[in-house]
Amino acid sequence: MLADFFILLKQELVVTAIIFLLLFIKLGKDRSNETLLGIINLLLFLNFASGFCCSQDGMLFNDMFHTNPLIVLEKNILNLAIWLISLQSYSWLKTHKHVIEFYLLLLSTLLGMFFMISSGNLLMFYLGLEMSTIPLAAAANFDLTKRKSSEAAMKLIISSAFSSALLLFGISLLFGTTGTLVLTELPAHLSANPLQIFAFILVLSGFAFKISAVPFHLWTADVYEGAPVAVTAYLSVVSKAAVLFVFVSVLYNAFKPLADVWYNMLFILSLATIIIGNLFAIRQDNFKRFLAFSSIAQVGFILLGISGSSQTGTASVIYFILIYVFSNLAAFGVISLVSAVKGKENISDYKAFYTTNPLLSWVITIALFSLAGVPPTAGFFGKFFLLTAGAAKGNYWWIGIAALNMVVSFYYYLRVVKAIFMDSNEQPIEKISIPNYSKLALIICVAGIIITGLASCVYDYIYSLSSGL
Amino acid sequence: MSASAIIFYAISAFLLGTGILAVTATNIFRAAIWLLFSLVGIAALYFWMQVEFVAAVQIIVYVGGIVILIIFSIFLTQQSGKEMPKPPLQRTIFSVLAAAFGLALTYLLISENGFTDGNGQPFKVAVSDIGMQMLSTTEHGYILPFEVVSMLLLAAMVGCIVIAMKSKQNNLPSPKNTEELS
Amino acid sequence: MTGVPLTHILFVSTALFFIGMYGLFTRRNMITMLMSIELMLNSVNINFVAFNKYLFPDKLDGIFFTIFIITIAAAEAAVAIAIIINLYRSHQSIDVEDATEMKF
Amino acid sequence: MNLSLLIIIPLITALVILFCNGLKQVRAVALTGSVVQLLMSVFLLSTYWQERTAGNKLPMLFEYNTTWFKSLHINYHIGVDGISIAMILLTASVVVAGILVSWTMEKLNKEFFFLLVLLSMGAYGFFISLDLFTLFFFLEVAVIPKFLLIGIWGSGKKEYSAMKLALMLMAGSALVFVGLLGVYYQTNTFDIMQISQMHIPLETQKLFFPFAFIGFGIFAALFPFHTWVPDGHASAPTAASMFLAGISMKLGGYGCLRVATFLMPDAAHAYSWIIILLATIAIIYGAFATMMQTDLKYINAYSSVSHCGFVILGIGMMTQTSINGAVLQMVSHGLMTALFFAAIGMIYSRTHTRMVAQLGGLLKVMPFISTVFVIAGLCSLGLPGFSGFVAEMTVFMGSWQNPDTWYRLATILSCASIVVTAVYILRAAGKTVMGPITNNEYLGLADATWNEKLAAGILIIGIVLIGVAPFLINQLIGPGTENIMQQVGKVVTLK
Amino acid sequence: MSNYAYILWIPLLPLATFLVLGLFGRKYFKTFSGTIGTASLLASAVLSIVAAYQYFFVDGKVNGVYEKIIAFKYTWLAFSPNVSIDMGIIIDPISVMMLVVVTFVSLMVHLFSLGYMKGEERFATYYAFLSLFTFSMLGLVLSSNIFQVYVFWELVGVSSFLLIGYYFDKPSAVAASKKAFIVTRFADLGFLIGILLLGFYAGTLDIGILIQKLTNAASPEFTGMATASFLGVSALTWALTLVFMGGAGKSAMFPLHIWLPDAMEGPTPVSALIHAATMVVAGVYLVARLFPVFSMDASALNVVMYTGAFSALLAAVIACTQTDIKRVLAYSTMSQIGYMMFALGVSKYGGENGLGYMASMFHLFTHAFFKSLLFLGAGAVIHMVHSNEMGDMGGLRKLMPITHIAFLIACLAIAGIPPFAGFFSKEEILTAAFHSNKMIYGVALFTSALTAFYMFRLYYSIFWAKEAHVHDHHGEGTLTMKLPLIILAICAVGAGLVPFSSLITSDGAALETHVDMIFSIAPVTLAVIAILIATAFYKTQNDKPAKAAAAFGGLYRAAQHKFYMDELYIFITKKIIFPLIGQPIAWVDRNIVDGFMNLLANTTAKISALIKGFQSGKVQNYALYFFGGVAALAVVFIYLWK
Repeated sequence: MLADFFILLKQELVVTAIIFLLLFIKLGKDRSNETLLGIINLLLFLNFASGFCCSQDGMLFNDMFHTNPLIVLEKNILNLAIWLISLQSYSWLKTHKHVIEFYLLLLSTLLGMFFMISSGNLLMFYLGLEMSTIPLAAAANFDLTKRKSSEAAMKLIISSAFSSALLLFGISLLFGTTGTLVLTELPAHLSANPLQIFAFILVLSGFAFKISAVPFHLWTADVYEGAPVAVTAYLSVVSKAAVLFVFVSVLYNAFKPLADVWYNMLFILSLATIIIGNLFAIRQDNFKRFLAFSSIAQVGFILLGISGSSQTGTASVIYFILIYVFSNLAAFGVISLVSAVKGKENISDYKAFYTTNPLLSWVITIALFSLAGVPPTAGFFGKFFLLTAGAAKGNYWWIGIAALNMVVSFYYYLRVVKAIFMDSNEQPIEKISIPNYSKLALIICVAGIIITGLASCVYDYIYSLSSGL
Repeated sequence: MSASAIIFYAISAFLLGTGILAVTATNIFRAAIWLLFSLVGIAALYFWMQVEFVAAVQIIVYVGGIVILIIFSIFLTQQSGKEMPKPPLQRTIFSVLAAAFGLALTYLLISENGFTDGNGQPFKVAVSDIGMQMLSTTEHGYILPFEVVSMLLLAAMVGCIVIAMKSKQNNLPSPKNTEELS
Repeated sequence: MTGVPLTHILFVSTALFFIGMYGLFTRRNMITMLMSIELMLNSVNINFVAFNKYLFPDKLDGIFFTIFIITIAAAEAAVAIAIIINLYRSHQSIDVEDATEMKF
Repeated sequence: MNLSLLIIIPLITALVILFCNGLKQVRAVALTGSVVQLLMSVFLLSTYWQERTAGNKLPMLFEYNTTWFKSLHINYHIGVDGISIAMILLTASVVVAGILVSWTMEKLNKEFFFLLVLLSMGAYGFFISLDLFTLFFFLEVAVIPKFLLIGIWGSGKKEYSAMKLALMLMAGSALVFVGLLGVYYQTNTFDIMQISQMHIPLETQKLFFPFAFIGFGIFAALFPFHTWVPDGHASAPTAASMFLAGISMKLGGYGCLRVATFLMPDAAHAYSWIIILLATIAIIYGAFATMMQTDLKYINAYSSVSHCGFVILGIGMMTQTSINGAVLQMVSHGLMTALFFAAIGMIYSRTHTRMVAQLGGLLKVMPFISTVFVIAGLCSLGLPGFSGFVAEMTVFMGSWQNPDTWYRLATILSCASIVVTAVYILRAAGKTVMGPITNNEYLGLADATWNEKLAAGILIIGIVLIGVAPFLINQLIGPGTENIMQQVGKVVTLK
Repeated sequence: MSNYAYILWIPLLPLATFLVLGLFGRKYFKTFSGTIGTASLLASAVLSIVAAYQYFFVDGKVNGVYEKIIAFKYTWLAFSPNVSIDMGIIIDPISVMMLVVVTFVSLMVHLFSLGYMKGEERFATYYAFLSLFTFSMLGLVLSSNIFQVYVFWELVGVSSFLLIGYYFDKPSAVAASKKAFIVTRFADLGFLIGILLLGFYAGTLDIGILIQKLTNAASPEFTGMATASFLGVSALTWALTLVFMGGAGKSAMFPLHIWLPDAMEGPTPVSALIHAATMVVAGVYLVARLFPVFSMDASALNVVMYTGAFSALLAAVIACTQTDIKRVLAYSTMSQIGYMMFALGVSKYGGENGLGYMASMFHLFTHAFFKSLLFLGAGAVIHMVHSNEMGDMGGLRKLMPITHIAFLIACLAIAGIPPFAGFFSKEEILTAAFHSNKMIYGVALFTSALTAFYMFRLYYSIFWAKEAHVHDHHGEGTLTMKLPLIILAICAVGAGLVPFSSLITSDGAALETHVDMIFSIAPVTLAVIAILIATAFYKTQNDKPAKAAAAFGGLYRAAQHKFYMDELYIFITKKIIFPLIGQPIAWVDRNIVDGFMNLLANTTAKISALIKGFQSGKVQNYALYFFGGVAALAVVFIYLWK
């Protein structure tokens, strides 16, 4: 029993342990940032590695917490992502005053996400969601003296509070109409009556807010632009991925009786998301803001995949998120380096980047190609499978529109590539020396981008863990 | 109409009225006070529904905590008595429309739903029961959320301290900062 | 409490919710926006308690949910106020219209 | 014969190039790799020949099939028939020639050759794929290198052209993708050979055929989706132009044939009138548009539109001869247009202009290059003895076999383009290589260097070989088109 | 039937020469290339004569008929089991005759060019092109497959293009070569479509089988073709007319003749070879080759007849007014080919009715000699005076006696004065025309007189008129230039004596012909009168020509301007095709089609700019939109959906 407890909760326990360890370090004597970051990165790696040992199915605390191999995998993906982000933000954190606090916040949000993913209960889900948001808002303000940073944090916290109010209202209505908060009991009480649909829409809007689906996405760009690069990366990758993981399982399991409704809803949302994301992305100059809109468009594709509501749907969404982690983090890795060293974040600053930093240019190019879905990068496979899953219901015209939107997305990714390779620049960004941590992170990302796609075992493994509607 | 009903409607009218005042008062300090009244009204509603524990928590946390926090922050950021700027008319119109529409829609849906009252069991909430259940790991135990919330509060605290603490970082020679501040 | 139908309580909570929402939309002062959000959360609390009491008196899920919401609202408010204060330091203003440096 | 080698050799070449230093090493590696690949292709041809003469009647030879993504029924399935081999040989020749032409590439040479080789890998993979996913994979692999090649090493409004090309081709592949999905959900497999054994209902075919055909058609410069062709070709560096016109446009034609028509023959029949209409317009319209161009590259690019119209026409007519002709035209046009671009590139690198009006009398100063230019032109206007004649005549004869009066009319109209072709080719050649020398600076220009001669030689040999001994290539592609015709013809008897 | 495989070598030798000279000539055989070319052609010529001897006299007739023999056949490009392009060699009277003519004239031209082109920078290239041309022409005449004809037809066209454009740095030469190629290409289009029609209906492209099928009025192929009609004209007529269109293009028949005069920009020996003796008669040869089929369709033959007659007359009229000697010769060629054409047009298949056919071939044969002689003579003259204009010449008879005599013989021959070669062939044509169509006969007579007139106008202008003011140092040229003149002069005298009617007839059987003295009176008299008028006008310089020209007024001016045909063509191309078709299409492509693609992109960008306001940076607006989204979803999915 106790052994089960430890095994089932191993990832949460490890994260909690790290949090307390960091607290103790904080309370102890001052250490240099380099040492601290070394320790922390090692701890995060251990955290990531520990996810792979002894996992099993199970439930704890009477449905409050459940886990299975797929969930363990999802958490591992998040662990990997946070490790990579940590490695990449080395240059930024090296001179930061509140390193430990930063990690405390990030890790507590990670913990919140873990509970959210494992939640078997709307209360736990809500708590996890809030826990993954509130500290993040604080973290977004970590460029303490930058106006943009505070503004971003403000926008994040107010928007998220508003969205969670709506979400809560929806949950309360669900509770009122079904009498239960347990996810596994929900389907039996759901009958697609109007109030339940309304409640579902409110809940959906909460999810959609977190994954920034249109029209609930408006905070995204501003927050991404203002927040420190590490937080932006975290927001765009980890926090989004976590909510998507939950979203898939909640939709497929808890809201199964409403499938007819949400299927169409997702389709509309996904198309709107893709189109609006693309339309805004094509005219951005700030790199982070640009990636914000591009990530919005990516979410649209993910929603399309979810709407296929099959085993392929689940698998391709998780697969795509894994690829997205690698691709986006590779891009953010370069951006965070450049931002930390040169303070430049605009695409126009990257003109002729290739003449001075060929390696970084290739990394970011590969990352962008993967995001755009160009073979042989993994992004191609991810997009292909997502759309394949989305087409399962036979909405080929919509799939066609989505596919054509990929062309638009192509435009803006190529625009960046063009700036890097083709444009001339009087003062290109000088040669940047890459710290070893960042190098490691970038290598992992690029390797991930290449291998995840071509090696079919990754997808097949995820597929074997997934289940459809 | 029973006395209890009359009390309910009175409380409701009070809390809604103060709520409206809280979001419309032009003086920020007054708005905070109206909010306080409204929250107290809600606590009264809880009392009326015989969930005294929640009512108590409501008063302790909201009235004793949050509103005080808000008032302090008002003092920190604003001269009291100064009129607050008005929103653009367009937004006011849309806000009214949105709120009215939302209310209408939601209430329509709720009233159409036809909630059937519970099976008539008495609803007795003992504070000790709540405490037991909160810390129970077995059936209907809420120990896990309890722990999670505690972690959340810890994180929030850390965050607040870092952000709101008067930073000495300004003294650090950092080109970015000067650039940002200029 | 007899004689008051559930829907009336729900009306109160819903109305409160949208009052809060109206406040959020129109208040330019960030602190008052925060206050509006508190109103909205409170309306949800009323919902939970009312549902629990009227419909499912055999369990306490709604009550617990309410308690956790109150707690989290506190945490949220704390962080929000910290952020607002920080913003005030850099902007010398907590008017939300002034914090629109990032747009389009 | 392990067909995967055709992908692996370019891949290795590309990777080795990344670790090279300096132009000399890079180009040596690139050339070696591409020559090895050419030899491989020739070897493939000979083994194929042996198999066929030994009586192997399988539709596809040297097949290799292994599961890739099990759950989605995606296989790595490769195999060749005569059509693929012809395309592979074409690709290999153009690649060698392209590398030779870029021999003195100054700027970022490592990246240049890397991308060239990568592009060729996409083409090879595409031509040997028998699985729709793999095919699509390689189709897209071939797009991005083009963007970079044009954008970085191009000239003129290169960024615009590169972007336009990439976007239009991507739009094409997006359409193809939808078509593939439709087929997949109908048959639950991506395997071309398996799908061809199944019967997809007519309504489904009618829905997805346009996606696949137009999608590939964009690659093959199907009117009105051809506008990337002039800009793209004109802005690209020489080798990239050669690749674009010589290889990349063939991906489209091959796809139209192997995927759209082969897998959805009913719909192909139903829509053939549209295809033919568009093809005829492209042929005539392209030819007239070419006549008005003043830039040599634009001339060749527009003429490519016209010539690729023959490919589409041949496919649309759906008789065995016409499909034969379409394949022949693909090979022929590939070689011819690559030669043309090579010649234009050589001229441009010396005179620094491509405007017809500024050139003149080059035959006097650079007889070799001018001769190459004229040969390319003559091939383009369908002179017997060169491949263009064989291909065009096969298309005409094949199209003529389709007895519908309107189709006949389309054939006649298409035939008329040979006159217009003659006009623009002779105008260009007459002004550029003939006539008096317009600029005294040209007097000191040097003729072709050994590498340029070699490059032109390889392509000319191909052109002349097909032109003089068409029976060889006809025998090569014959079984392949027969196989396709069985599929297409089956439907005719059904009706 | 004996072995004719060696005939394969006749075209292959020039091909080999072309390849050798083309690839290595410039580097290795700069000076020997002429010799190599001439030698190889000599071999070809000898082989041809051997073949002719063997065919006509050794093997002789089988059952009184010269048989068609397929000496060689290889399937070159198969379209379907029956329809294929074969590379074959057909041996029948006309192909053997053409073989002899082509190789012989070509040999003469090769020989002549040794001297004429000496010292040219691209000497080797010149010979390579000549060899290429000879090869193509030989391939054409030997073709056993109608598509093979087309293949060589095109090759002939391109080698003609290359030779006309030999002086590539002369803009006029470039323009002329372009014009020649494009105009003939246009005609070839008709030929090609004709082939497609024939091939489809007959189910074969093999000439032998084709003729066999389409001459049998009961065969399904023939009935199918005769009954199928398009625009009220039967498919057979369409096909044959279109094929004839190809022939008309190559043979410079009206209205496709405009390239021929311009083509004189090429070196003069080239004109002798291509534009006198060989390529320009390809059209005649083509019609003759398919004559059995033509004879099945009267309308097609009528087209041939009227086109031929009109061209003959038109060209003769224009020739009277031209001052460039080569152009005069060019129009004369056109006129003579018109003769051949209408001779075919008036003919029927087989027996006595086939007289026209025989006459046409006969005239082709004789014309080859005297016209190439004329051109070579003109070449010699031009070589001497370095000008084409009559005005620059005069009184050359003393300076160039051999040329003078040879030229005179040729003029007499073309004028139809007995006993020169032209007389005999022209007689047959006139006889055939007389028996068939009186109007054509009249035209032919008149044209014949005009021919005599303008030829002697030419003759006098060159060799008499005034005293020579050219003081040339190289005299009449080398032996290699004189020798061909002498040989050809002999031929121009003797070619008429060949027993043609027993060798070459429409059905292969011998034809009894006799020169009818009564019949000859009219044309000969007319010719003599014309010569006398020419003598009066041009022997010495006087003002009679000017007066005569004034008397004819408009007609003269029109004729001098070639009846404004060039202007018409230029109008059509420069004023109609380019600005009204080409430019609009190019414009549409850039602005409409491409514009649409750009518009898509721009619209996207515009929309993007238009909706940027949603991202206003105001968090309250965000919340408002957020709730708007919720409300919209709720309304749509609760009330509107289903």
